Amino acid sequence: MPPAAPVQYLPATGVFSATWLLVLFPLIGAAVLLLGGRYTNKWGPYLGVLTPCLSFVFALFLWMAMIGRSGDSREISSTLWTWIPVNGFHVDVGYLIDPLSMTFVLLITGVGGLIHIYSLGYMAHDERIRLFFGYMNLFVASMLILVLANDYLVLYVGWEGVGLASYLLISFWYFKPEAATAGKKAFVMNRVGDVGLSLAIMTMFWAFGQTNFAAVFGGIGGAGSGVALALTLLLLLGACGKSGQFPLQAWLPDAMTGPTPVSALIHAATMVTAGVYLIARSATIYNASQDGRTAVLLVGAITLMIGAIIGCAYDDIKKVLAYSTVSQIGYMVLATGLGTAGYALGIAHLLSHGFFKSTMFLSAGSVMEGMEDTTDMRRFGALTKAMSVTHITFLCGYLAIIGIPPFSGFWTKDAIIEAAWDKGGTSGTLLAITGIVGAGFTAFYMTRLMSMTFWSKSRWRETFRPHDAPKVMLVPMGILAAGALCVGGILVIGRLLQNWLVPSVGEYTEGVRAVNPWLMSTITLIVVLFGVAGGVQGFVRRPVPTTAPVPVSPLVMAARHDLYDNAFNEAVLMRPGQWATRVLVFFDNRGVDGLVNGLAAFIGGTSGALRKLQTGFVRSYAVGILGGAVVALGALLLLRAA
Amino acid sequence: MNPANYLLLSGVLFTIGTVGVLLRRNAIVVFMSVELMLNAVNLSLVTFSRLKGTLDGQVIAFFVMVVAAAEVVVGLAIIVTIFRTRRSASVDDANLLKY
Amino acid sequence: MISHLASASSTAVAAGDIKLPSISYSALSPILVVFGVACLGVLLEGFLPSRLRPQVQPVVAVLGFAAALGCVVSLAGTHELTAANAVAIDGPALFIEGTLVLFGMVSVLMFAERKADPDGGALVADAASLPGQGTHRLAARNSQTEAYPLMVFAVAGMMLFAAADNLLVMFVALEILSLPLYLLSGLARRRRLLSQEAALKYFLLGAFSSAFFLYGIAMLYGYSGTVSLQGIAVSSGLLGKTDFFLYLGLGLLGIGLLFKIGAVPFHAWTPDVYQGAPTPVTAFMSAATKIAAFGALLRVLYVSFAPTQWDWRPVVWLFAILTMVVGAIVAITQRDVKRLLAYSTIAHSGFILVGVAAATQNGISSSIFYLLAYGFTSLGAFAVVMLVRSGDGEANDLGQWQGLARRSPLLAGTFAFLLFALAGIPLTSGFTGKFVVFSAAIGGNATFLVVVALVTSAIAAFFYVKIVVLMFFQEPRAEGPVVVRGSVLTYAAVGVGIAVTLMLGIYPQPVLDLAREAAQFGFVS
Amino acid sequence: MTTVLAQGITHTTGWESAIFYVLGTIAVLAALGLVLARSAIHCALMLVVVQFCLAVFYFVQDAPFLGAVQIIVYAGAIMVLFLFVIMLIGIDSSDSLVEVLRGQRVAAVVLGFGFAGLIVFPTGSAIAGTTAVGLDSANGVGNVQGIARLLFTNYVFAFEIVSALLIIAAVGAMVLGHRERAPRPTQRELSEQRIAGEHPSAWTGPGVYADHDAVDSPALLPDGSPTRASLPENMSQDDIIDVIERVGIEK
Repeated sequence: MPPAAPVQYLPATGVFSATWLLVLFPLIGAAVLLLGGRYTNKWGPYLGVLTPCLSFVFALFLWMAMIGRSGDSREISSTLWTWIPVNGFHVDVGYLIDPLSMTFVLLITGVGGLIHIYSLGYMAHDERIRLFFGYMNLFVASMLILVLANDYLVLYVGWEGVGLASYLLISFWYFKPEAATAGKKAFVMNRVGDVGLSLAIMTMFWAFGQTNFAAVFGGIGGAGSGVALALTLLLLLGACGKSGQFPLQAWLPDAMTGPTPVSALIHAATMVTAGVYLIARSATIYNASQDGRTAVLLVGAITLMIGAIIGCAYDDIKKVLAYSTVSQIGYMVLATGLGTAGYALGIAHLLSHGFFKSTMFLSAGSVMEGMEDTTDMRRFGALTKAMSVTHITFLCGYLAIIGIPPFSGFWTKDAIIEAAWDKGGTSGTLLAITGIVGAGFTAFYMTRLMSMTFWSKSRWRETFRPHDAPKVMLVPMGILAAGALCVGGILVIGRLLQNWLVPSVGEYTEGVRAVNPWLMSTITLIVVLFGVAGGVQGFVRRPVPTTAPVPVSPLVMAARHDLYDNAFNEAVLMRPGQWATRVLVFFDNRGVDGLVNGLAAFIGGTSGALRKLQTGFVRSYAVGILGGAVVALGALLLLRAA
Repeated sequence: MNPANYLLLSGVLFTIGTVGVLLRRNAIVVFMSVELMLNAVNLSLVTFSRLKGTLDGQVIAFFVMVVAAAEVVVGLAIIVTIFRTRRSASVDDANLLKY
Repeated sequence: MISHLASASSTAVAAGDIKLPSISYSALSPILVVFGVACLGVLLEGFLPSRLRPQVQPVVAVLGFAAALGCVVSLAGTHELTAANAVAIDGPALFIEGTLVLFGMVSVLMFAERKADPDGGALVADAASLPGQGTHRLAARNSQTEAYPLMVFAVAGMMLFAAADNLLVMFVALEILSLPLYLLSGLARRRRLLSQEAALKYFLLGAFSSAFFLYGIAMLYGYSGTVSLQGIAVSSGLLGKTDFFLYLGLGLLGIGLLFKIGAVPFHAWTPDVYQGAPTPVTAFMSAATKIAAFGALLRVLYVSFAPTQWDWRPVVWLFAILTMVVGAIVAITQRDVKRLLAYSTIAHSGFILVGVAAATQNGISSSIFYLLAYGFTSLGAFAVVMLVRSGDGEANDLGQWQGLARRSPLLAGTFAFLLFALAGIPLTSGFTGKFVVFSAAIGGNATFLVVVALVTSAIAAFFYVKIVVLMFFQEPRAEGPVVVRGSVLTYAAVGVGIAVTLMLGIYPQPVLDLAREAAQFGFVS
Repeated sequence: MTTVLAQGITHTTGWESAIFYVLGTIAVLAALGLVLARSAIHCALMLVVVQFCLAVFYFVQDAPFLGAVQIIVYAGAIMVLFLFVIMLIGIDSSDSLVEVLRGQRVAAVVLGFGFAGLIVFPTGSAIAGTTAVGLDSANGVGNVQGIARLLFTNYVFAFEIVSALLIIAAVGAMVLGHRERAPRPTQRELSEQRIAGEHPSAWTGPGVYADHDAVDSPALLPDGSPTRASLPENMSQDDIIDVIERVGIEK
């Protein structure tokens, strides 16, 4: 690996010198709404919607301006003020706006703006709607800080900010006990990731004396491979925490107890993809460490399988979507692990995922609103007519995620699978197969979801009066659904996005063994169709029981009754599937949860035990002092002797 | 005899003082144990003064006595106050604050 | 060598008049002003009618602190030893003196709060009377105004403690700062038994630890023949057979200092005393005692023991790790908000010890910056605690804080912000402080310590956030707390805490520059 | 001058050695007595013994001024203050022999030996063959003059600020000791308060019905046992249970 050339960013001129306005709008919104108290109750929500939209309009201006520049002058950076000057080293608060961050800014403000509008309808009856918009604005501002930062430490500020906002929003309905628990779990797991990121920053400081992108990327070539590996692993740990990747994925499904717009914006479209952003942003570091990339590949592949398999097991519509998110982010992470061949593909899938998953979440929210906040799919069914618009938008998202040509998922997911295959060697083959099998599972659980919700027979209570949501919700859903259908194709055909991102993540490289893309796509498509068939067979043709069959998971139940009749299939396909699902669900619920809870219990227990040492007796305290004295003197005398 | 042997005696007295603080329950006796520790320190200071041939040690010991006098006034006042409300001077009885 | 010189100087007294050493009163002016104000306060106690004292005493104290601050500012850049090398007026000393004076001002505001408690003030009216006796009721609306001069004396002692260049002066200063604190701890208006118990515990353990400190002085005198910090530094360069006394002295001296800092395992008094003492006093202790004690620790370690730093650094490591871990972990299961903040200060002491362990100039500047930042946050947090009350006195049980945001969102938000600062979330002074301290430690090759510190910060963040959740995401209890309307004084204290915390989080450069300039020439030597 | 420095003391005189061993033994025994004696008075007396022994050592070690101060101030004034307080709070208060804190004694003894080991043994080896410079030259013009000279030169600042400590001590003692006297109510006022106050009936006299006039204190039957019938009917069940546990009424 030749040492990277010193990284230079252009100074900000013209409209770019006002980039900070992007952050300022939602920040003002958050400040006014959170500090203004009940005086803002009346007009507060409208202000909350206005600010991300303003940012979006401004972002469009910036985008135009950036397109107007030549390819090599699109990386613009500027310093606002010096934040921490210390020890001959200083952290500047500044921003970097380049094609990568521009892309994210458009996604965050665009999708974010639509979801804000949707929330006006969804949260209309909540008496704390002002607070909700305050938190949402806080989130948008923090997320923009995260993607616009030109320094890892400033990025960390945004990173913590989105974590805080996410936490506040998960627990928004704090009176539900599961909301409080979910918030706690999200917090604990995110802290693990945060420790990773903060250690990475400390490592950068130690190795380069600086933490801004230019210095780190410029210095990484000269630093040893050990530093690069450490950085890649620590950054990956941070990404795992934020993006719900193995082994820190368990918080994301629980986070669905928050309001649905939150699930759509934060836990599907934007925040959880921050991990992918982090890896893509640190492309220079990952390029310097083969082992680091391998770790990323491994995490991505494991996560995409885990997410897809567990997605088959849940009956809660939002949890299925959540595991689907985990799985889809696994695809993105896998793509970034492929190095220069994959960064742009990962981002492309991220964008199309942002559209189709938020479409599906918003549609799910619409379904829930019609069904008195029920999330159990076993209580749905036959909603096609009652919710015709919602059905159509959901269908768009469905077609996009399972990858039916010519919709988004087909282009972006297949591109990742092909790139994995192109990596070559056994590992490339295995990764591609993982991706294809994952696609099959995706098709199965999404078909299952659609069947149980819309296509099967009605199982809802008589009191329910399903109806489509009001227009203020339907319009954003429609716009996003349209995006979900076509954004993937637009981005990937003609390598539009790949060329656009060249300044940020480097030149796109071809893999070693090209395979006819149509062959690959056909194989994938066949597997996907198998999955769809399985879903249709299990959940449209057969009546769906209103309670989950025990003790096996629905996938196994379906498989046992319908899919595989003969013993061979049972032995070869079903048993392992059954086993895998059971084990994974078990580990997800008990294992990782258990680990987190165990850790918390361990610390709590230690705390309880240490606390007992504080007996309240002066004489016990004196024992502590004398004991400490003996230790201190003993240690000093030992060191003297040494 | 080595003139520095006083230091050994001082160390022993200091240690006995610390053990007294750990063992006694009557706040006044605990405080007297602390005074014993201060006395031991003074013995060290005077001895070092002689070993070094400078009077600084004696001056410091003098200051220790002055400071100890002030400390005794405050300490006994606190002990008397707490005795008046609790009717007990046992340090073990004062353990409402814990954990 | 030095001992011979010293002995020569003191043996050459056979003839001639005694010449007073030159004392630079201008360099000492901040300390002397504060001492003077304390004496003035005592006189006012004697001559003012009791009706006027509660109004006059705080004004006098604040004006005195302001005057002292003016002296500190005018002394900026001074770098000298004065009064026969008894006091060193240098960058760190002036920085700490200035900070202490500011802490003193904010604390006086809290001392003077008389509206929060219906009976008037957090301090008892008559410490000597027993609850239930007639006098108690009669004097209920007054408060013990002697607290002001005592507190000003404590500030003076602290200023001197951090500037003392001679172990004897340091010891006297230690007592000057400790005795008033022992007394003040016992003056809470409510829960008299707890308050008196706090005073007793603080006093007994404080006396115990200062005996160790004193024994350390004796040993260092025995090693080097002098108690001046430079003298010890010079002789510790030439280690000989009796260097045993040097190490023993360092260890024993350290015990006394670590006790004041609240480092584990010398910390046990902290939670009890912080809980029992009147809240303004607790706030004052948590901010001011800490910076004074760290100032003295830094001075002793960096001036006298610079030559032996490779021997003491591992020991500081050990205590830093113990302090961080125990402070953070035990805090998790606390149920009393003052106790919880006490454990939080213990954990913070550990973080500052990380900076001390750096043993570089950046170690000085980052530690004093952290102390300043932490002090204001802590003062603000305790000021909030003063305002949340239930029927009789402060509602300190965390259960009573449940759902506070429903009753008083602004106060809950304020407290949440301060807690985030304590947790070290970015854009607060807590983050900046941790960052500079940890980077100094990395610069001083203490990377492992920084890793431990990061992990413990992650654990510690948990209980801060737990309180935030408690306040924001839980329903208030029926018998929940009442947020009282305090006087403008307490609001001012909270406001100052918030403002400084935010300012140092977003734009810390001026103060960081100040700390760096203060530490630039290090300590006088 | 140089000869003084070169000389030094390697061995003490026989007299001094004898004094050291005899009084040293007594001092250690008295110190142990301080730790072990049950009565606080005995402890104080033991401490006085230690202080007298130390005073003698000061005299022997060329510190006559300190020796005198030790006896006058320490063994005199300070210890009298201690004794005074012991008398004030009850001379009969003696520690019980039972240790309530588990492991406290073991910990104290083990740590005590550990601490002593860390101090005494290395000191012993560090001082082997030490030469004392001696104070003959320093005390040349007299011990008191020598100390005074140091006090007013090198230590003048410490000397000045110690005054603050004395002020603090005085103020502190006053804060904790001084009580604002309320005017005592006259007998007439007391009786009016008792009879014509807001109470529906006269207050019970002391020792008649209950040992307390709180509502949850049951009255006493003629045989001295408390009766539940005297408790107000509207007390909650929990409170009644509390009272029962506290005073032991049956049923």
